[in-house]
Amino acid sequence: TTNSNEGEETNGGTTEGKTVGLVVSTQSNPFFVTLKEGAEQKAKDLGVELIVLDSQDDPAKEASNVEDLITKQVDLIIINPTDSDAVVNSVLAANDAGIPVITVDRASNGGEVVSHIASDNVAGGKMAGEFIIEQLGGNGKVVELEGIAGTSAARERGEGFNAALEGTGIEVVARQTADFDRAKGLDVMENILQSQPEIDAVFAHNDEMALGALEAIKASGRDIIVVGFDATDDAVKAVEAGEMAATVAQQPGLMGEIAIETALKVMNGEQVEANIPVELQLVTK
Amino acid sequence: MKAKLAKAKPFLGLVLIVIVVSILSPNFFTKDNLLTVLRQTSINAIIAAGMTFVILTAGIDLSVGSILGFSGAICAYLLTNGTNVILAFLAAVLVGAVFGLFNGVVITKGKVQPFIATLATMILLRGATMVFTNGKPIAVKGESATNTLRYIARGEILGIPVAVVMMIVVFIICYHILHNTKYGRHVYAVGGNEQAALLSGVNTDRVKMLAYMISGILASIAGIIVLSRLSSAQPTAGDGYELDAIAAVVLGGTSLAGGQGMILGTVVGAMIIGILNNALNLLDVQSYYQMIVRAIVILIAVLLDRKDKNK
Amino acid sequence: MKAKLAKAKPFLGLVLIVIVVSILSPNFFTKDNLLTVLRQTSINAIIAAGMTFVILTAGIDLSVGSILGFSGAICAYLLTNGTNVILAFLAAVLVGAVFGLFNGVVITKGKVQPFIATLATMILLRGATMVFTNGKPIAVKGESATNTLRYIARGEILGIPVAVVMMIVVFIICYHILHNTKYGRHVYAVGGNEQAALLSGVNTDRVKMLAYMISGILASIAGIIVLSRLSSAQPTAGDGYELDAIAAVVLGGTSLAGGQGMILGTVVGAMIIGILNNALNLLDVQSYYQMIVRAIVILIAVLLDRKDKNK
Amino acid sequence: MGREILRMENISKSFPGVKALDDVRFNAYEGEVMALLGENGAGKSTLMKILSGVYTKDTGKILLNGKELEVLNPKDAFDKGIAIIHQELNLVPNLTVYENIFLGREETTTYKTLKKDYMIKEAKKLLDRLKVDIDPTLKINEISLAKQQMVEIAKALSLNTSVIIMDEPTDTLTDKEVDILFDVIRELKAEKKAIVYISHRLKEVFEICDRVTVLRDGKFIDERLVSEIDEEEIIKLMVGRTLDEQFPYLKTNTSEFVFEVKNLTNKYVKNISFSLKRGEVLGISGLVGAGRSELGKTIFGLYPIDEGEMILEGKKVEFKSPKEAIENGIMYVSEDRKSEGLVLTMDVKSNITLSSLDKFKRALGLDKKKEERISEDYRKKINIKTPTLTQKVKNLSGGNQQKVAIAKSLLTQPKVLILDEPTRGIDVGAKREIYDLLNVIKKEGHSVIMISSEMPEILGMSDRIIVMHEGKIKGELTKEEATSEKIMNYIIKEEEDRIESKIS
Ligand SMILES: Nc1ncnc2c1ncn2[C@@H]1O[C@H](COP(=O)(O)OP(=O)(O)OP(=O)(O)O)[C@@H](O)[C@H]1O
Ligand SMILES: Nc1ncnc2c1ncn2[C@@H]1O[C@H](COP(=O)(O)OP(=O)(O)OP(=O)(O)O)[C@@H](O)[C@H]1O
Ligand SMILES: O[C@@H]1[C@H](O)[C@H](O)CO[C@H]1O
Ligand SMILES: [Mg+2]
Ligand SMILES: [Mg+2]
Repeated sequence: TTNSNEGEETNGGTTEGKTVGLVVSTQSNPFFVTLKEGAEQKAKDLGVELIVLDSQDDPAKEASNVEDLITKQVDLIIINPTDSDAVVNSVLAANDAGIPVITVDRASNGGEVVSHIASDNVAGGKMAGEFIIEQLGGNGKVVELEGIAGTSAARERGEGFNAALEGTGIEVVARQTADFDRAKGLDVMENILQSQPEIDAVFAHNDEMALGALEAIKASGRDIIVVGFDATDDAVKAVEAGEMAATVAQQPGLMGEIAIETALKVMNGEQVEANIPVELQLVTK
Repeated sequence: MKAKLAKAKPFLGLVLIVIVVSILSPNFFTKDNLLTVLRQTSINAIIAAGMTFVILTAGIDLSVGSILGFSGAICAYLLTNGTNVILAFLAAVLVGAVFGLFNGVVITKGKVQPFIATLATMILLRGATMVFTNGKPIAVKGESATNTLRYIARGEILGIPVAVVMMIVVFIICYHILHNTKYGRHVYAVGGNEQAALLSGVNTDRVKMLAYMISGILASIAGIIVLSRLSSAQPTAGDGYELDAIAAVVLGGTSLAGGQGMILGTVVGAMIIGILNNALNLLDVQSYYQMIVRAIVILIAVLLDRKDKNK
Repeated sequence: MKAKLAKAKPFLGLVLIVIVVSILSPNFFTKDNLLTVLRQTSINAIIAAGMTFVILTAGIDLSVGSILGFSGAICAYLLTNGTNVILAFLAAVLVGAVFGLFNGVVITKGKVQPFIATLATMILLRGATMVFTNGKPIAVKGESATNTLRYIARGEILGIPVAVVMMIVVFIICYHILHNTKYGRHVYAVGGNEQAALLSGVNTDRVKMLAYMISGILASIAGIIVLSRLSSAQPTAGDGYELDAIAAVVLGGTSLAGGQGMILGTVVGAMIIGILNNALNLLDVQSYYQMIVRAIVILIAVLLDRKDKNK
Repeated sequence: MGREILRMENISKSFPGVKALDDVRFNAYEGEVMALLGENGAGKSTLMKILSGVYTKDTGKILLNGKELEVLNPKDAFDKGIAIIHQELNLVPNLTVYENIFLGREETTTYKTLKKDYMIKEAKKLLDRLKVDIDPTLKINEISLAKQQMVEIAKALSLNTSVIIMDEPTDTLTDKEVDILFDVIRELKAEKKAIVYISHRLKEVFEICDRVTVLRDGKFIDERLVSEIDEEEIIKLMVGRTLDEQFPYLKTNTSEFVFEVKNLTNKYVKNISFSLKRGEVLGISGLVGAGRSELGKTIFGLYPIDEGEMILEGKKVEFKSPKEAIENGIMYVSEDRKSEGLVLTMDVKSNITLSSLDKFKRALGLDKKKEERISEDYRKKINIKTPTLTQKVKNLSGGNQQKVAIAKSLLTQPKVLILDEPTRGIDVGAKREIYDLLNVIKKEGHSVIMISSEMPEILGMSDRIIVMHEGKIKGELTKEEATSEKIMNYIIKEEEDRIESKIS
């Protein structure tokens, strides 16, 4: 199991009157809620004023949010982009206004970013793939439940996962989207169970879908390995209960914490790493 | 009722879809799969049943998805805190009724257009659900609670899934109300010509308020089914469901202008949507192409219906 | 026009919001921020302008978000492949016009309810965008293209952001069409009483087809602005925008029943939505509570309007 | 003399820009019919809407059987014994006849389910009393306007109230139904009901009413016994001056044919042939359901033609839509102004110019000044009573709405104008004005096809008369030959033939 605390205390310098803006891609997904909470907690501990804005998964809304933070003349902006390309203009706008930018979870493909804090989605997908290969002994039939079409997370996790399976005896018998949504994960899995007599494992691009699929599999009474992504509380419990085989932990809370710490350093004029990786971990029983 | 179902709007479309899918996928026309489709459809169908009342009065209810989410969250919270299952369910339904009534009051007494009024409720309740759940799912705990939920999700009555039985009961009641009671008559009258209904002594405000209340109640019942299917209340549960429900109603031949339509058409409309979703999964159509196929099938279904009508 | 703006529906609500926000947030009533709000609002406002035509004919257009996304993708693709900027923009607008017309034809010739017809187009084009972009954003490359896009996103004409100028031009043209041309008169007539319009010699089908075409064209223009703001075409761009656009129109006092309303009301409606979004950010209202506040403010705005009317 | 049942005193009511009623009083008596007369816009309907709970009065009081009462809403009105047949139809188009008749007071069983069969039976009885042959299970939008009106009457009668208000009930009816209605009214009188009867057909007033109350410009003018007054005096009370001859027939001497219809056949009409001379008014008479409106609409391009042809000024024409018909100089004014004639949500000016916007086109947009000027001309010419040209049409009185519809058609300057029940709901003065307009049209060398169920109008204004029955032409009469008996003979003969063939 993982625990997501312990970023080393960085103190000193004045936090007095400093305001940091955090633009999160969505607040309707537990993953990002946890990320935000990590940041909030850390900001409180360090006495930084934090403004959190929600982009509702819409890059245009994200651009507006960044504009509004520029208007508010915050001291630093942390962006968790909805999309790496779409965020570039916002980063540039912040650059123009002389406000430093830190990105979390997803990178920006342009502009000046002082630090990027993330785990690698492609690597995570690969990790899940390798776990399944190992569990199935290199042979078998798997189902891939994809995230919302067109999102970077869906794309990159799929990419890593499929790259891992390449050249093995594992075949993806169904690849369907369930929009990162638990209820849809259940429906789609039910349907796939009807059409596929043989399924050995399921990889879902996030835990929400994995948990939905799990309900369907439990009801069918079939024996199928389920691997998710995110390590949300519910998923970790399911892993502990032996219902889910594994989930790839991105430690969103830790990402949020590190983001604030890094922000503080930047505001205090300290040097920071351009890339701060957050360990991916495979959570298994 | 059977004859009427055949008269229901895109019936031909439904039959065609069933035939085509049965040919394409050997897994489709099996008892198990058909029950799966029905179980999946039950949620949208129940919401759409309520939506039918609202649309018949020439209104619209965008808040159903949020009502579903909010009442599900309340219910999960109560269950997790050990409240008796029946009480928790009643609380959920009460939430649906209250916010349905709220819609109705804003629309009739506040004279706000239904679209705006229910849009406001939709946003309001989604926000309330987020605040209430803190953006995270509430997993239901407790033996008796989880057992009851499992029964709704997976149990059967005479071989028919419980959720499907609930759906059938809802439709029988709605059919009865719309076609055999005074209130049903008034729903049609208000949608057909509100002025005439008013001048005939129909309490048009009351008719509309009740319609929104019915819609809210059925949305919350759908919320209980969603909750039981997942054993947990998702903060985003029901998001976007209003579109599917409205689509089922309109696909079923009910006019958004009000006054014209049938609840049986709604069944057909919901079935078309449900079967499509199931079939596209069974046929493992790639997700991008699913959208295209879905759009085309919907268009063909309504156009077929129209041709049928012109004869 | 000024007097009419004051008559426009929830004008009082807008004024009140501006006053309250100005008091609460010192950053709000500054030239820079007001221009920011306008720039942010321009996208929704332009879509809503087209939606006003459609709603005035008693229709609805759910496909605007997908048209925005698809035409943006086409435009980005062409730009990235070195097509001349003007041509790429024209292609985008053509896409909007073609699919708008497609909606119009299905609705008038196919006699399909607007809700269903445009829902199908919405799903269809979202799928097409996914297939076309392979689900990945298309980042625009090339000096001249990026420069032009940057100009639209960040440039100014006489101190006013380009996107805002575009919005103003769109509204002046739409106002002119609706209030000073034969076509505009026919739009109102068709929405007010289609049969009477037909018997008065109005080519009602043509009027409706054009309305959907205008809506499509304006959605694609909004698509160009979104594209330029992001320098990249997102496969999901525009998702859900139809709701904001419809809300702006209806908030602006235009009746979904058709025939009644004003394009100036739409400006006010879009402004209310835009200012709210901006203000809630400036006031650092937490995202979940933002929804609740937004809902309540919308309700108050329409209710104020109503009270105002009753006097 | 009947006992006074109803008394309204000092009633005033204002709408924005209009004082519709100004200190009006009004009585109704047991077993009597009180006519309520006045020009279009005089305030008749408004007064009755106050009485029936549709509008709330600004001032004044209402006494029923000597007791003061407040009428809160329509339901309250009929609960307290006041029923009304509104001037405009108020039926739900998608509900059936019986459902409409029982709307708001459906009969239910102890289990709260509808007693459908019972209500159908009762509806049938009510309709039988009105001697109309309507299947109670048909939807309202499947029956003709006249039959809809009979349904409205049946609905009001079924309430069994002590006061029954009829606001222009005969407006959409032909003589046959009017006679039936009068029989029913006589029965109601015998049952000691008080009846309020609004009409612009003064002949009817003398036939069925006992007293008249006259309003002018929202003010009470007088209450008189019918037996003590004559038509001329009533008109004088209504209009404030005397009118000369009601039908100012103008003979034109032309022989040139402008429009010919040959063997026109479609879903609605069979084998219709006639020709129309320049400057001629061709009247079309017939019973309700004769297919006259359908003939008009078929010519107008609204319904497809299966067989036959139309020749306009020597050229064969075919219209795929009303737009094409209008462009070719043929215009049709619907009998149903509310659902086909006007866009009620638009203002007076926009309705008048709706069919002729090309006339106001200029480089960029419309010439609104010119539009205003010309609309104003028409407003004056046919005396449309409205506070401004920008008033919404739905706020005009019924008769004034009709005038707007006619103004719209005149503005297109048609070669052939088809008027379907053109004076429906129009007051005596305005009727006269419209007849004068007919003469102007004739003089300008244009022609009119006038569909009308009002026999005097047909006889008084037509150069020639065609009689239709069941979609076919049954006879043609010149002005000189025509009498109401001859017209009825054509129809009755048909009816008898039909009944005979049914029996055999
Ligand atoms: N809802 C309304 N809003 C504004 N003005 C109105 C409204 N209803 C009636 N009026 C005005 O009140 C006056 C009286 O109208 P009313 O309908 O009572 O006339 P009427 O005597 O019944 O005429 P008609 O013979 O044409 O039916 C008219 O000037 C009319 O325009
Ligand atoms: N909507 C409809 N659907 C089916 N039949 C209709 C419809 N409207 C009219 N009809 C039928 O068409 C025929 C002619 O209609 P209508 O009564 O309008 O004729 P008319 O001679 O113009 O009578 P009037 O103008 O006096 O009412 C009738 O048999 C009528 O029942
Ligand atoms: O990384 C996140 C989370 O996995 C979430 O569950 C879906 O969106 C992705 O971008
Ligand atoms: Mg009247
Ligand atoms: Mg007729």
